[in-house]
Amino acid sequence: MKVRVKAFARFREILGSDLPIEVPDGATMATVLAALRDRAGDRGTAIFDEGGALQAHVILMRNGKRVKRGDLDTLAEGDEIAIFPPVAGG
Amino acid sequence: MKVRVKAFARFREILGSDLPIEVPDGATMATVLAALRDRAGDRGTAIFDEGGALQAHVILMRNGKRVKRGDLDTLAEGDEIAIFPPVAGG
Amino acid sequence: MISITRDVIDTGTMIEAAKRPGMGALVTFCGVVRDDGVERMELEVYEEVAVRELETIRDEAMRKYPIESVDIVHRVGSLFVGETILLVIVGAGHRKEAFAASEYIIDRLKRTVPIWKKEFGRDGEERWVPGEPGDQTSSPPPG
Amino acid sequence: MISITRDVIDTGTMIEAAKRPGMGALVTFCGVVRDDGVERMELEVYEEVAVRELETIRDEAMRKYPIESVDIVHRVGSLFVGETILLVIVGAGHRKEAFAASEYIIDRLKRTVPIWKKEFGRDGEERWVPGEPGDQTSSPPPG
Repeated sequence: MKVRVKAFARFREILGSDLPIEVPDGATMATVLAALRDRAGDRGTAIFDEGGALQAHVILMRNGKRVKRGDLDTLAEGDEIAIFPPVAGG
Repeated sequence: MKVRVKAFARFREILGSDLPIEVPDGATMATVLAALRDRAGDRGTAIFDEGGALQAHVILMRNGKRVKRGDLDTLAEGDEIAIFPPVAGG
Repeated sequence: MISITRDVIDTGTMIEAAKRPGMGALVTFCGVVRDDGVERMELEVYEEVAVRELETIRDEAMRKYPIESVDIVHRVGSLFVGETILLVIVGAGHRKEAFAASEYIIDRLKRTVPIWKKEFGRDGEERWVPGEPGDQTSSPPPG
Repeated sequence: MISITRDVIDTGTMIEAAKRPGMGALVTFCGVVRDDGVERMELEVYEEVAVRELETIRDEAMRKYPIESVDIVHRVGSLFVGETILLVIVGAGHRKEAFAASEYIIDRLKRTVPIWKKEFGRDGEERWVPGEPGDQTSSPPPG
């Protein structure tokens, strides 16, 4: 199935702004993060630490709602995942 | 000699807005207040109490500067005396 | 700019004119004629003293807070519900100071600037708005 | 009105439109591009989430303070020094509540609305403005 990943600010510069990702049925956030880690490669240090875990300040959303990084819920076809650094509006 | 008295708000309605008052040389604020008391007559209760003293909240200025009600300085030709109730701008 | 005016206050133009390159925050206060059963208001001013007092308040605010500009326009004459009576604009590098200085200026102004308001109610009643208690005019000591 | 816009913000028009008969005070905050050696800025937004979050902030402010209206317009896209990034207008019967609610709204907005800024310096440097520390987005619990 397909999910869409939106990345913003510095993370958009690394990952692209809006990417469709193909994941197997039953995939969780971890599946998506693994795909993003591969995609980012050497440029991914702003997002992932050396062990491949998310950096402390990275924020994740699923369909516009904040989710914990260890969230084990299975994703659904068409889900919108967002990944971004701390906000700086105003 | 002549001094000018400016009255504002409710006091203007009682006394008039800008009145020349003739006072003898060596006159003080007390001389002017006595003249105003006469002028106000029965309508003067917003300004003067029954004994003829200024009500607690009345403000006096001489040439744009706040003066105490018991000020004993002698006035000068052309002085501008202002008398008004508590301000309410903004 | 410090001014007493009889004309409608153009808030948008004043805000744009207040901007300077070092500012990150502008806080604007508009005091307007509120409908408390009131149809219109008449404001009266001791103009020379009011202008001087507004300048004193601006100078004090600029000494007291790290801000870049203060503009104050106070309208007098006849005003209807919804019209702007008072406009205060404070420009600063950062917002905290701009907010603090705005509140300081308005609190001070209400106690010391010789301006008075008479309300004309829809019921035909006329009423002088009582002044806020306090020092009343910054000049010399209280009487 | 709550909105995210790519156009110049017309502050004066917005303030006049915010007025209601029961208001005696309108407090307006303009956040502008400050010249810290910066020539321009690019602002980026997660729009659907930002609009929903601004609406949440407005609703919270209206519950928390006795105020009559909240308008928030946040600009995104490319902005030069002196241009308004953020406009917040709070209308209330009295000034204290309007000031308190304005500060609450801005503090909250800076922590939780998904908008980011990149500065372009006159020296050719590009720099993402770091976010303010804090909860980050009001939705569910931190990760």
